[in-house]
Amino acid sequence: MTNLAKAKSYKSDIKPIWCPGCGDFAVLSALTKAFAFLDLAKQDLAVISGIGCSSRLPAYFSSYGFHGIHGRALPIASGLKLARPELTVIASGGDGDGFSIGGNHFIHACRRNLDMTYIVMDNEVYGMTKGQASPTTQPDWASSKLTPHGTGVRPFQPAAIALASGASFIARAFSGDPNGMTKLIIAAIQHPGFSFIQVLSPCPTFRPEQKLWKHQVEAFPHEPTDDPVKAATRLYTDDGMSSGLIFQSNYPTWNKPEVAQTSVKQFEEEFVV
Amino acid sequence: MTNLAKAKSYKSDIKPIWCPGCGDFAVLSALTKAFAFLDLAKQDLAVISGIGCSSRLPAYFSSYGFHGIHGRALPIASGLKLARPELTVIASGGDGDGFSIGGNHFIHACRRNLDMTYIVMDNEVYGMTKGQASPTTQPDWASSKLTPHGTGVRPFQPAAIALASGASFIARAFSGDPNGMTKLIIAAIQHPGFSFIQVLSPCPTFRPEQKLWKHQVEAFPHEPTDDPVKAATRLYTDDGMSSGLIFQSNYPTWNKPEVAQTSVKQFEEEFVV
Amino acid sequence: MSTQNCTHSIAITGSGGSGAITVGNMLLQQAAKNSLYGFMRRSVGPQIRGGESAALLRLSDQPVFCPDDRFDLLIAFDWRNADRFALEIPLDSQSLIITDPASGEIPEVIQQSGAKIIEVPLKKMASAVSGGRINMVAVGLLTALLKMPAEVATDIISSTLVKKGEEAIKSSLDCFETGFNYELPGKLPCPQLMAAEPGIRWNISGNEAAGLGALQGGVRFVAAYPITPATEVLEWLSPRIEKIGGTLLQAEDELASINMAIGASFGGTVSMTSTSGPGLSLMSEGIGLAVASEIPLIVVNVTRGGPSTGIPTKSEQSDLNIALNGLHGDAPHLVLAPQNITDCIDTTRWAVQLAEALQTPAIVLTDQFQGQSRCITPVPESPDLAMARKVAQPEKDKVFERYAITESGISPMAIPGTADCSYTADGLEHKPSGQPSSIATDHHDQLDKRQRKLDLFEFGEKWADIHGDGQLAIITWGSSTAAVLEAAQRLKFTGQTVKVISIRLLAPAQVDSLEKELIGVNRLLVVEQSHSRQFYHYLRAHYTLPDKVNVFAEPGPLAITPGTITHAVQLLKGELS
Amino acid sequence: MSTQNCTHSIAITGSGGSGAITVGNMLLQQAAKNSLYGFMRRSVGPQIRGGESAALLRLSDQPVFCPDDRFDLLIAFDWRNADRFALEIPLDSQSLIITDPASGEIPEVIQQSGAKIIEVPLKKMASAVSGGRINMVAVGLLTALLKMPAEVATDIISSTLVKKGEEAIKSSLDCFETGFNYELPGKLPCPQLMAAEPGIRWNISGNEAAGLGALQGGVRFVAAYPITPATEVLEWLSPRIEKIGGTLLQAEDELASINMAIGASFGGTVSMTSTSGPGLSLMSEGIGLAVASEIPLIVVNVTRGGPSTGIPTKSEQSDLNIALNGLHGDAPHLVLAPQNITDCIDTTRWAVQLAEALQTPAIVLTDQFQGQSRCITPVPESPDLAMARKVAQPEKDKVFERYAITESGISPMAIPGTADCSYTADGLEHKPSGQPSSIATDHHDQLDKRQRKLDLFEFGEKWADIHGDGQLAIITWGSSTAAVLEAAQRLKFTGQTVKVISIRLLAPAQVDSLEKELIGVNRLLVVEQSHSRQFYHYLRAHYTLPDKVNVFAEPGPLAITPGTITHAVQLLKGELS
Ligand SMILES: Cc1ncc(C[n+]2csc(CCOP(=O)(O)OP(=O)(O)O)c2C)c(N)n1
Ligand SMILES: Cc1ncc(C[n+]2csc(CCOP(=O)(O)OP(=O)(O)O)c2C)c(N)n1
Ligand code: SF4
Ligand code: SF4
Ligand SMILES: [Mg+2]
Ligand SMILES: [Mg+2]
Repeated sequence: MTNLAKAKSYKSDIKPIWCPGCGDFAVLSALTKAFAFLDLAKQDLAVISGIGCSSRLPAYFSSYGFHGIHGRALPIASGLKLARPELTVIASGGDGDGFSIGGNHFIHACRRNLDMTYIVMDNEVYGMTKGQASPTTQPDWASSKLTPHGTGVRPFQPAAIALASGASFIARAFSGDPNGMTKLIIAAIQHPGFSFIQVLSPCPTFRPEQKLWKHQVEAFPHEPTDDPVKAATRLYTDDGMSSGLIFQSNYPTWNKPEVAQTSVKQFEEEFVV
Repeated sequence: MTNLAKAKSYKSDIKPIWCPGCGDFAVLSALTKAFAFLDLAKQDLAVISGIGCSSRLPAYFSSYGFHGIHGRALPIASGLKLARPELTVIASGGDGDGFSIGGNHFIHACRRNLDMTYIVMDNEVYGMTKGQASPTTQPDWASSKLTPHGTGVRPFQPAAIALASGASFIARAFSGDPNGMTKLIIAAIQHPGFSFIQVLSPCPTFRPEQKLWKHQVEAFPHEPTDDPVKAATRLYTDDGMSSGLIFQSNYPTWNKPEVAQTSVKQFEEEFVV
Repeated sequence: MSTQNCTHSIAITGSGGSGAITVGNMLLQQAAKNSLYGFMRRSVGPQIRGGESAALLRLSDQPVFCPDDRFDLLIAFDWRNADRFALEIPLDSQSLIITDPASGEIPEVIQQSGAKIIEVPLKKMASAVSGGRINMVAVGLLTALLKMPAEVATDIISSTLVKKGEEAIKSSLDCFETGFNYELPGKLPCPQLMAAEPGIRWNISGNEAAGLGALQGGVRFVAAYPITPATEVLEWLSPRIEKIGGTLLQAEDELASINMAIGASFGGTVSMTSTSGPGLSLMSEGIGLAVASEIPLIVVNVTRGGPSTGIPTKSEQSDLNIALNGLHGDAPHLVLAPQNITDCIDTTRWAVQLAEALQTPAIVLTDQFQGQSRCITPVPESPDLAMARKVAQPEKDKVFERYAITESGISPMAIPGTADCSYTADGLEHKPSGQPSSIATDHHDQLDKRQRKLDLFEFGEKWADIHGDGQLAIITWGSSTAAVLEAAQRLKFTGQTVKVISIRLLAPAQVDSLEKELIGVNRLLVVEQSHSRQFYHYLRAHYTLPDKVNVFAEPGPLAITPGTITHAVQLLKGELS
Repeated sequence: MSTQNCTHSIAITGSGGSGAITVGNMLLQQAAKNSLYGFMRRSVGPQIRGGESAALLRLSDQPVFCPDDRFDLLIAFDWRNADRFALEIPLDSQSLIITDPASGEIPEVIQQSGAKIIEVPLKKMASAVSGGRINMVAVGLLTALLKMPAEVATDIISSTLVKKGEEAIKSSLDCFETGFNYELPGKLPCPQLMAAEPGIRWNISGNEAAGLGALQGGVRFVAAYPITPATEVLEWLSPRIEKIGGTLLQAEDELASINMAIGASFGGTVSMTSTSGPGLSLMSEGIGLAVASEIPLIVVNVTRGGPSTGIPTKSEQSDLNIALNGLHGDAPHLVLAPQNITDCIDTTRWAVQLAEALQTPAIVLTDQFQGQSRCITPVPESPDLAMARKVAQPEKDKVFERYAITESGISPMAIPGTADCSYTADGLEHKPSGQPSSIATDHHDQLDKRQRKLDLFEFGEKWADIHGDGQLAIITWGSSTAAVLEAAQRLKFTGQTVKVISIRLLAPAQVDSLEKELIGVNRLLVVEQSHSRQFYHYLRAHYTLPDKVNVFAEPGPLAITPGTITHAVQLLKGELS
């Protein structure tokens, strides 16, 4: 089996509902390539998401998946990983799902550092509900009726928040650079701990101007660092349009404590007066 | 009226339920002093909170107040401020309320930059529910039955998160230094935009070791900055035990757009075919 | 409505970009201009863009608020994913299908209907015009088929396309003409619609109507989070509320939006939020806080198919349970339901007034079927005046007690800025002053008071709409009402009388009023759009019903139509005789 | 239980740090060791620490699960905030009050009772012992008063204080002796308790019991967020579950905890969470997802006073509405309620088994009254075996369909790691494969299936507990059951028979089973602890009840006592005759 054929074997036969040109197609395909490269067994792989265009992702794989509720991809994925540490767990979704309604789980998942990968397809818009501003939308974007003068609010900085929250692997990918993205996904899955990848994934339908991203995104001019101060400095001076691995560190991951095992019967004895 | 008598006039006659020695007493009194200094009219002042020991605060003032639900102090305060911009709005609560269940509102309130003040009484524990770990608890604190081996998770960094979220005023106060705290509160209320003060406020009941804080807390060795890179650098190298104003910047606050006014009748006309 | 409706039901389908919806909208406008009425639903596939969509239109000489049981005409621009529509467009041997042979074979599910097929070379006709589009050809065809004047149609085309420029208008008009002049080998299986009384008509959707009712009621603060099918309520409100001094804010989530509305209302500003099932679930805790702290606000819930994420684009009446009983603790509040698109104005306005008067949250239960459909209606009656919030002022020698025990159950509510009335609102149980208390007597006093204010309030006649009379009554609520009323009208036409009771005020239950209406009724048919018979169980829980009760409960996503109800009634009558 | 209970009710009160609760706990243990039974509630003031607290104890020669109507004895270490307790400790002229004249005057509310006052110089007696504490003097006094052997008491003191060191034990024993030998000028107004059948006794709280039942049922994953009065469920589980291979995680909030439980259960691990009203509200959306995606899990809800934050430390049965009807859409699920402290074990275990068998969430409705009280009981019967989840394996030549339409309504559920059975779980409506669908037939098929699996399941005898017989029946649920059963026993003693039906399985409603039990019943008394008669409305909604139904519905925070129920029955009987 060539690698490409193998990658394809991770796809289900459900046709994506995505619009032509949607950046999410590239994410789907990069993930299958990464799975193929890592030679993951389908049945030991689970892709979890919330709700949104991007969150439709799981059904397009032939692995296990969970298309959950809006904003809760990370708790569902965390529960699964805690219960079944041997599985490869990928959480996924959109910028609205992950940073707006799901923002709290994002910061706490970064802290908790379970060994899983979180991929946010960031199109700076709510695609599924037909084009409202998301936390990453520029303040002057006025094309949504809900924010006719723009949001007036400075955008959410996913990588900087992840860093401040204590994430141990922070990267930015671009769906216009599928090979780069595949490499980052491989590294993320291999990283022991919580790996966060913000994927710049254009929404040609509600943000046609994002077609220009292919001229704007450039590789991060730095090597990845494990120094949060350095990473912060870079992130606070970055325009949010550079891709690559930003930060990687060997923070301890959350682990089940090692304790001597007993039985429920033993606990019953404790009630005897 | 002496300043102290005036400060006292902001207190209600309800006796706090707090334990003797609780750090929150000092916060209550520093707030009244700040109100007196700023000569705020009681009726134009509203103190909003969530649920927790610290969140009992509002009823202890003679101003308006709202003791809401767990984690939602900021949305309630934001709604009030949006509807009644002329009021002075103080949101308040604990580290559990603000950083655990309320974490999402915290990061979005920082971004939104409404002109209000948020005071978190951080005792690194859930006091009200009798002593569980909070996001700011050290990973090796093992005195809660819910985390008998400690949380194993690196603590939430309130100031760093606030900075990454785009807060425009970030300070850390200590309830063992009531004068310093009063000054910071005055500056926070005066600051046009969202002002965040993390108050190190010991819980002698569930964290008796915090009695040592008075020997540990020191003034920040730097002048406040308006440069996020500088602030980040300092925060990532700080031990979380220094007090003072860390960051202040003149980010734009969320404002009602100026638009020509009309009447509901006009909107009805739009439906005419 | 005393005579049988004369209506035409027309479905226009096509895959994304084919402009089927535009055709529907233009016909709807023509109806209005030609002194007719109309109703239009949209049905879309799961694709965000480029998927199939259908305009499901019904034109009539009387106001209509629901689809018919069948379609007279289907005009299909292509047959892609037609199976996804088939159930929504019932055709029979009387129906016509207009299709272009160039779009391939007609799918089996459609052919089965036995409808008469008329082949029209739509593509060819359109491509004969430079920049021509088949949907404009269709407008022409349909205008002619419906015997509506060409001038009205061309005016509408020109004004609709004004932003697209001269050239687009020109080619559209040319297409229109081609269609209009095409000799169709067939005609509609029903008489021509005769213009009804002339006069100004509105073209409005239920979501817009709910927005308008809210503003009429006095709403000046909205915080909300987008969700299908409620987003249009917000989209309508957002650019408008700021023009009357109000604010709409897109919040980070529903927890934020409900609590922001609470904060704003605490501040004295009439407040609302709007959402659908999943969002309503997230708001439960906040709504409970509003009950306990006695903060007025309204939640417009545009119900979609459930449970969970369910079917976001389709309708159902299955959020009744959560609206009535979804709060923890004993938490009396208001639940209201508009009965059709225009009633979304009145019921929402009334909900605001009640919430304000009673200092408690009101949930307005509308749904996708009402919310996202449009209708042509006469100009609605002028609204009542907005009921102003009773705001407390300090009284001499009296300490202000926010939660004072009063006879009416309504306590004085002061708003920030009022001197000598300051208080702390609380969701913890409290004394009359607001101070937290866990003492039994305080708890009982406040529970009694919060219940009493709802029990004693005079809600007047609007609690339900009652139509007709008879020993057989149909009881229903919300958007099912339109089909029930039309069924009753049809039955009347065949000499059978039924009484229709449609409840607008679902909570608090108006026990005496309903039981009075049930005097003389010996058979009851309950009609609702849910699987688990939520309305029926609600009725049983609160009212004494006649001995014989039948239930017509169908979940979404298909609309309830008049014929299914007349059929259910016939069955009952058969059983009776 | 065939004879009238012989019980002693004793209240021990004092402000923070006085050790009143310790006294209660020690007496409870003595009861167990002396072959008696007992029940103890705690009541605490709003202060976090240093506030007043009371141990409300009842000792008996039979298992007891509720307080009596009155107290035989109040021993008060001081009178601070006594008014906050007054309503919880009903005294009468038969009662004794033991107090130290040094703690000041007895408050008016207490004196009013007419109870006999015995002054004992508690402080003086304690201070005569180096390091002496009055609560240990009280243990001595009470042990003597109750005629319980000193050796048992001193053993308990020694073992309880073992961590405090030799000196503490010594001074406590000295205090005990002083108290034990004190000549009290009065005795208890009831006969001495005679030891019941000897045997091993358990000392357990309802929250511990629920934790134990969960583990017995197979729970191996818990995610939760602390909340009064549910936290002890988690505190009991946390250090234990890890010792049997499981995990408990304190989540960032309730939204996270319910969804983590869903994720873990999807992974094949039996999962639960525990919360109280405000948390349950926040979990609604997640529970709905579990319904739609057919994920088993249990939610142990320890109800407290509502609405909103309400009265966190006190009990109520007012989360019934939200548990039954708090989900949006048509969302059939399980609701169960334990009937007393030990039944928390069995009902929780059964809930786990049912949830697993039926692939749906089960809400276990317990409350503060059960959860935070302790009782002395015989060793509960050995549990059924944990029902194992039916996990699907690939079948030859068959494509795995997670949501296949089956006759039983139960679809095959595979868990990750199983080859050739992979699927995507979905809260969107779906086809049997799991693929999202908005087509009517798919929606109806899945709605039918999710309902059918509950309708067809054989729940067996445990759906309710039925006691006695008679034309008058009392129907109740959950923690109200104990008082009702004791009332029935008292009535029987006076020759009056009533039938008691206590429903354990609240949803799905067991219509046939209940209606069968109601044959021959012509008068029904509904007993529940809520203000808005939630249980009564639920019964009306789902069951055909006798014509004459009376309702005894009282909100918290005061416990429902047997006497209030016998009184209600007397009133009914009076009316009847
Ligand atoms: C609780 C809840 N609130 C709101 C929604 C409606 N909703 C569905 S997807 C979505 C936003 C999607 O945006 P994003 O996560 O950025 O994904 P995208 O569609 O852009 O890929 C919203 C608001 C919902 N399904 N559930
Ligand atoms: C929705 C909800 N979940 C949980 C609780 C229980 N609860 C009350 S206060 C609290 C934590 C308080 O901790 P913190 O905010 O740090 O305040 P502190 O008591 O330490 O001042 C919790 C978990 C609640 N009231 N509501
Ligand atoms: S709307 Fe945007 S995000 Fe959604 S599928 Fe289309 S292009 Fe992709
Ligand atoms: S428990 Fe801790 S935080 Fe709460 S009042 Fe006591 S000292 Fe303060
Ligand atoms: Mg997006
Ligand atoms: Mg705290």
